[in-house]
Amino acid sequence: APKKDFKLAWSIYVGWMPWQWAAEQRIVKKWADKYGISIDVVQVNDYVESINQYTAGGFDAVTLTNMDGLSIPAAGGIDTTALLVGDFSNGNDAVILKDKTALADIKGQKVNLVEFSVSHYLLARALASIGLTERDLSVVSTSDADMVAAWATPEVTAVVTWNPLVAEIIATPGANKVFDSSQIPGEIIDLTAVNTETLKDNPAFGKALAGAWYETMAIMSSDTPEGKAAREAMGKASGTDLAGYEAQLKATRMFFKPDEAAAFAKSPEIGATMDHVRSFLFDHGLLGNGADSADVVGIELADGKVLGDTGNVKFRFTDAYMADAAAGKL
Amino acid sequence: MSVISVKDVWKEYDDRVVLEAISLEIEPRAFVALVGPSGCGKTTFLRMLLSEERPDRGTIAIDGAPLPDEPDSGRGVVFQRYSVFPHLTVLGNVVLGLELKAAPLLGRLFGGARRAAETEAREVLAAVGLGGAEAKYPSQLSGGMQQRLALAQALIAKPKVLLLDEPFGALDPGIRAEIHLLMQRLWHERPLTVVMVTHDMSEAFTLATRVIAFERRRNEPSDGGRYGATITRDIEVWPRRIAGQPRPSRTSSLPGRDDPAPLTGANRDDPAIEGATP
Amino acid sequence: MSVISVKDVWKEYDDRVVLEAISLEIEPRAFVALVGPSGCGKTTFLRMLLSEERPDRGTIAIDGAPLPDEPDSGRGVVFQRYSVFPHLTVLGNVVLGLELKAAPLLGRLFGGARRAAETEAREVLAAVGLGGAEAKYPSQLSGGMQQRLALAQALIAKPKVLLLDEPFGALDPGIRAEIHLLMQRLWHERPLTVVMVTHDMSEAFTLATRVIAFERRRNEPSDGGRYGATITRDIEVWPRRIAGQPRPSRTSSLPGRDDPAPLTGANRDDPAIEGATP
Amino acid sequence: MRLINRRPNAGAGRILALLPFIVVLGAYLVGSAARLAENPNDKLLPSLSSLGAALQRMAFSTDPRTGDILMLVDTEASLYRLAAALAIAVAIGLVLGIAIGLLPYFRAGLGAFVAVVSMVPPLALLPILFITMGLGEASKIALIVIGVAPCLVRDVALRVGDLPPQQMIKAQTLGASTWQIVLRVVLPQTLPRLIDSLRLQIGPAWLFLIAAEAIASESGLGYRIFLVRRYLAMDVILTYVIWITLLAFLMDRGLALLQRRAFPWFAAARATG
Amino acid sequence: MRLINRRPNAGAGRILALLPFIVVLGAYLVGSAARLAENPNDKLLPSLSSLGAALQRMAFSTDPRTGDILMLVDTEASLYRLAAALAIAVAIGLVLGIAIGLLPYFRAGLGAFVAVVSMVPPLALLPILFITMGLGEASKIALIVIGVAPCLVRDVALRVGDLPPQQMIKAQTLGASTWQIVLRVVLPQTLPRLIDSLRLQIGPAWLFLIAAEAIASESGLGYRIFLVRRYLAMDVILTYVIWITLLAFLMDRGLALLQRRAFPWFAAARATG
Ligand SMILES: Nc1ncnc2c1ncn2[C@@H]1O[C@H](COP(=O)(O)OP(=O)(O)OP(=O)(O)O)[C@@H](O)[C@H]1O
Ligand SMILES: Nc1ncnc2c1ncn2[C@@H]1O[C@H](COP(=O)(O)OP(=O)(O)OP(=O)(O)O)[C@@H](O)[C@H]1O
Ligand SMILES: [Mg+2]
Ligand SMILES: [Mg+2]
Repeated sequence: APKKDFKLAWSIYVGWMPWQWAAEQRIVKKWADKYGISIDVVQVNDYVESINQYTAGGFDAVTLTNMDGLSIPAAGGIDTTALLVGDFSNGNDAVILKDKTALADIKGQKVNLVEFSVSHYLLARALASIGLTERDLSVVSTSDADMVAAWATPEVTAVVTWNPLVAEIIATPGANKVFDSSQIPGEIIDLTAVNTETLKDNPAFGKALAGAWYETMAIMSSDTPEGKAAREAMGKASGTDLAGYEAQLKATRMFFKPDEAAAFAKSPEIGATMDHVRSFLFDHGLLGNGADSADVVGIELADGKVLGDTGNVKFRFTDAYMADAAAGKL
Repeated sequence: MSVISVKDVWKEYDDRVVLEAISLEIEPRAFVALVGPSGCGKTTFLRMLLSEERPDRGTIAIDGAPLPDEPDSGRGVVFQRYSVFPHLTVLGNVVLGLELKAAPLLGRLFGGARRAAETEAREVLAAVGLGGAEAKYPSQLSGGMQQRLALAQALIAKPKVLLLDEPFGALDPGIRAEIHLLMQRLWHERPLTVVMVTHDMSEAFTLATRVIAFERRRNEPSDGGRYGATITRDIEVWPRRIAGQPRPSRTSSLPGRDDPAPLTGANRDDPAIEGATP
Repeated sequence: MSVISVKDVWKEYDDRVVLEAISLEIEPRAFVALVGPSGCGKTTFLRMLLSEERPDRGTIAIDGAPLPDEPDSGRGVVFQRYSVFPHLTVLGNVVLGLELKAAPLLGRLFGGARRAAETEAREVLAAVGLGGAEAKYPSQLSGGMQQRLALAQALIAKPKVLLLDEPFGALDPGIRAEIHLLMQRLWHERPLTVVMVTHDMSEAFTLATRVIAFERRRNEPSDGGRYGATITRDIEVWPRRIAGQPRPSRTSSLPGRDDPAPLTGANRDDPAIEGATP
Repeated sequence: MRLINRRPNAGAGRILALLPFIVVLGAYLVGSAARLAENPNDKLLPSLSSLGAALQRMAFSTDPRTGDILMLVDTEASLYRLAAALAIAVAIGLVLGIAIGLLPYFRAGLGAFVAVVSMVPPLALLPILFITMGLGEASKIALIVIGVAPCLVRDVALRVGDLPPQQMIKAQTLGASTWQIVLRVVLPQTLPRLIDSLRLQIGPAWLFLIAAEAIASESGLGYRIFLVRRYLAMDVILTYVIWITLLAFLMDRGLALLQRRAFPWFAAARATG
Repeated sequence: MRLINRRPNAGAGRILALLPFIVVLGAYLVGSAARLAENPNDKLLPSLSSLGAALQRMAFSTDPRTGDILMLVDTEASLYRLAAALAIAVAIGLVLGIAIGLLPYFRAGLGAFVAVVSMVPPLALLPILFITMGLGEASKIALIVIGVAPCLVRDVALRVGDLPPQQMIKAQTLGASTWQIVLRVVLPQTLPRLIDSLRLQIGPAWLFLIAAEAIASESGLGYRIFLVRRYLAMDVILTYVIWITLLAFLMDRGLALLQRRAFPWFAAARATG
């Protein structure tokens, strides 16, 4: 139904920090005003909680990864559209071993990671790349907030995690990155997703978000004092400093330009990635308990093709808003 | 016309008969002392007079009307302990009775009404010898003073019947002698019918117009609790005491009987309130 | 040679003198009753005899030697309440004294040693009239039985001195009469010097060989607590009582004085233990 | 009659006791039905049948991945941690509590310290705990112990201090040493009181257990709840919450029963103060 | 002399009280020095000077990004939540506790329910709470209320039930209605006892606050701790932990003082039972 007031939930992660900065700088408000709506940008510390809240209907939009978008809201019956493709992880997620240098050494170890998260997915992909499976090791679920402390204990010898934790862990002696997301480029995608129905009824919401996002992108990517100040502020807000934040940005393939983002969203690789993702989710029982195959939840790609059940499309990619931004039509 | 009439009252707890066939007429302004061994049901009987318990059989009537369902301000009570409210001052404890009556919603009086109530309360306090202690809390009073306060508190509600359950049982003998005098004076001065439970025979005979003994006549273990206590003696105290006609000579000579009164100093009732004039 | 000799003892609390210049010689096997108004320092004096408190001035000696620093098994004690251990059975309470002496490490006896201790304990229990109640817990006993138990417990440690702080103050008069008889018998039978605090003059004169009164002679508020209580009377009871030479006629006639004994049933001390033979 | 004097009879009492449970259940069912009508895939308030299915899946069938009955494995892991932690906390509570409550030197030395320590938020100390004790069982047990023991120590100390001083005097006149007083007078009277304190700490203990398991674990009731939160599997979460509540309730009742059985003298002694 | 009879004098008592604090501080310094000698960048046990620097940074300089003093902002946010939650919990505790403790009908109806509810692990309910109440202040406050109120209700009910029945009879013989008994007899005697219960709940309240702030918040002491935990910034965490401990300790003392001041009759009444 058409409405005026919208809420976006975001959580602290390198690729989503711009939302907070945009809200603080009143860029979001500027664009919302332009479309005669209001957008409330809400920080949620706990990433999973932000998605749960979105799924339960507390928010109209949320920042999440492609994988969690499929497993939580989409599998929960909330039709979700990936409005903006912000970036993909290009080294931000990594498999790290203590005192070992080869990925194959992971065999037989206990691996600490946030279970069922993109780290878990990364591990599965890493294992697949050398012909191992999860049966060759054991997974210990560990909260991301405590991953660094966990690494400092002697019995933890292998972790899979994301930045800034990767940077903290790599900085300790004996830590070796043996696999990272740059080896599966484009598979861990950070999105700003919107409830499909809300978006259909209120395209202005999507437009305002896209406009605010790309204005922010332009500023933060610029090599001006203003850009540097923006990055510094984002770093501070995420609990680190400019250098730390820029190091994280290096491992992130940010789509600062809307045309790049639109092109990526339309690319056929997305289809391949989502196929990997849904079979991972299905294998781990994350597509719902009644699921008898990975096809239960339909995924519509930007070109209109559908993976899985066409009668139950709940997760959609689109390049429409990014293309509009690129064309200056917002 | 009799104020309290008890007719063939039985009381059981858990199939054990505690009281059996109690019948009793108590005249207006009588002072009845109830004695008997521990556990024979004296307190239980008093609780029935208070409507805290209901007889299993028989009836109790006051002024011809059956007892109300629950305690009310027609029957005042003083227990051995816990009769006064620890969170209220001496004055507050007594004023409370007036406040509850006058302010159904807040239970509190303000301004002139409160001052009037306080004046009335001070009079009662003075009558029980607690003038000067109005601002203290009960815990600052000696045991004897606490029981005086409990009396004052009960009296301000102007009950027709005053029920006392070993009110002076926890007091030192000397203090007990003093409060006996007070109790007699109050009974003479106010239109009260008093029923007092006590363990102490001398207390019973010092104060009462009539001493009633409860006792379990059959007490073999093989009975299995089928028999309760009943009235075994009903003694009119002689020479007869008549409410409103105090005979100073006899009453004041009695306390000496079991009290070390000659040994006690002036203030012994009251180490906590030195300086106040009781 | 005197068993307890108290010389010019003073005691202050917070700059308030409680006891002042107490001097006293107590002969062996005396039975001293300490009376006096509430708060005059009777308990304080007893606590000093027990080494629980130390005099501020003066000395206390037993058999010529200064008092030990802390309570020991030479001096037994019975308080008004809390004298027995609620978590031990009657037998356990009495055996405890033997166990503590014989088993420094575990405080427990096993096997034959325990059986021997139990036999000894049963004898003492029988002596105080608690035969048959060995397996009960104190909370299942009446107040009078609890104090008998406290006596038994104190006696099994074979103290030379027995200190009693209002041991029977919380008991019903009838029960008190019975326990008075017991107390006298124990004093006659065992080599005990007894110091008993009491409020009850008749109790003092019923039991003691000597009655000592503490009193504060100067008690004006203006004193500001500069004067404490001291010995104001020291009465040799007449006819003289001599330990080990009971005179049945006098002792058994006394309890009637303030007790409603004629009214009490056989088992009144003990509603909880019906069927047991005390 | 005044409300204060009105008593429901036994039958009415039983119905009244059930009433709030029925109301809560009813409210849940209505809410669930409403949400499911809107979105049949809604996960937030699953229907009773989904709850039943979750129970069936978790408690009565083996997990295809591990071959275990998950709820059984989780329950075992959690109860083991809880039992170990409570045992340690009880030992600490008894030793320190009796020392502080009974011995003036210990009271002077440790009283204030324990009061301050009991105010430290244990969750915030987790990193230190992990690094010193590792990620394994030890740190989880330690978190519970740290969360629960200071309260037990304080409680035991208070209750030991409340024992009538007459008892200590009496014991000394029977010739008892300090050690014998601890062993024969204080300890046995402290144990039933400790059970009271322990009952109060069951709630917090579960809390710390869940918090610890949420952070690093491979099994356990808290682990499972936080794991399935990742896909909003409220059917499993609610099943587990009810199960935990039941377990906690049974532990509470069990301790109450133990107290009554093992210390028959205590109820009466407590009543008479 | 037996240990039980030995008392430190005032001076020794004060030294003894300080001793454990000094020992803990010493142990920390030794551990910290050892770790820093091995790895000067070690973050786990920062030196005193880094702690001082963290304090300076958080408490005495403004954050360049927001222009706020972070520790002040965090403290305000947390204390506001805590105060609001405790106020609500106290209100619930009083109303339900008095009703259950005093009125047989309420006891029959709610006694068992409250006993069961107090066993529900609130942390496990967090997801439901956030979803039903949103992510704002409401859900954080609600978590604390849910965690704390059942205990308060139970406690208040117990303590109301412990009031001598003679008082209720006495009040009735003075003509009091149930409402007047609540107002003039029960409530004023319950308030000081409520403070006792509340003091026991301060620890759990902080726990729930920290847990709630960790999940969804933009300021608050718990929020900051979880934010910097990702970087293992123990200097900030320890500073905050000490600060929280101090705040909790002050709240505890403050309540004790309030009890003594506002209810002068209570200490004596409690002592005499
Ligand atoms: N509410 C009750 N439920 C069960 N039994 C009760 C109850 N109240 C009293 N009794 C029993 O009834 C008997 C009489 O008790 P009551 O308190 O009336 O005796 P009493 O004569 O007042 O004794 P005391 O002199 O010790 O006060 C006792 O055996 C007691 O155990
Ligand atoms: N530990 C203490 N600290 C301060 N004052 C005390 C202490 N013990 C007793 N007192 C005071 O010393 C005085 C004497 O007390 P004590 O208990 O010895 O009196 P008592 O004669 O035994 O009185 P009662 O007959 O009431 O038992 C009282 O005024 C009491 O308040
Ligand atoms: Mg009675
Ligand atoms: Mg005394």
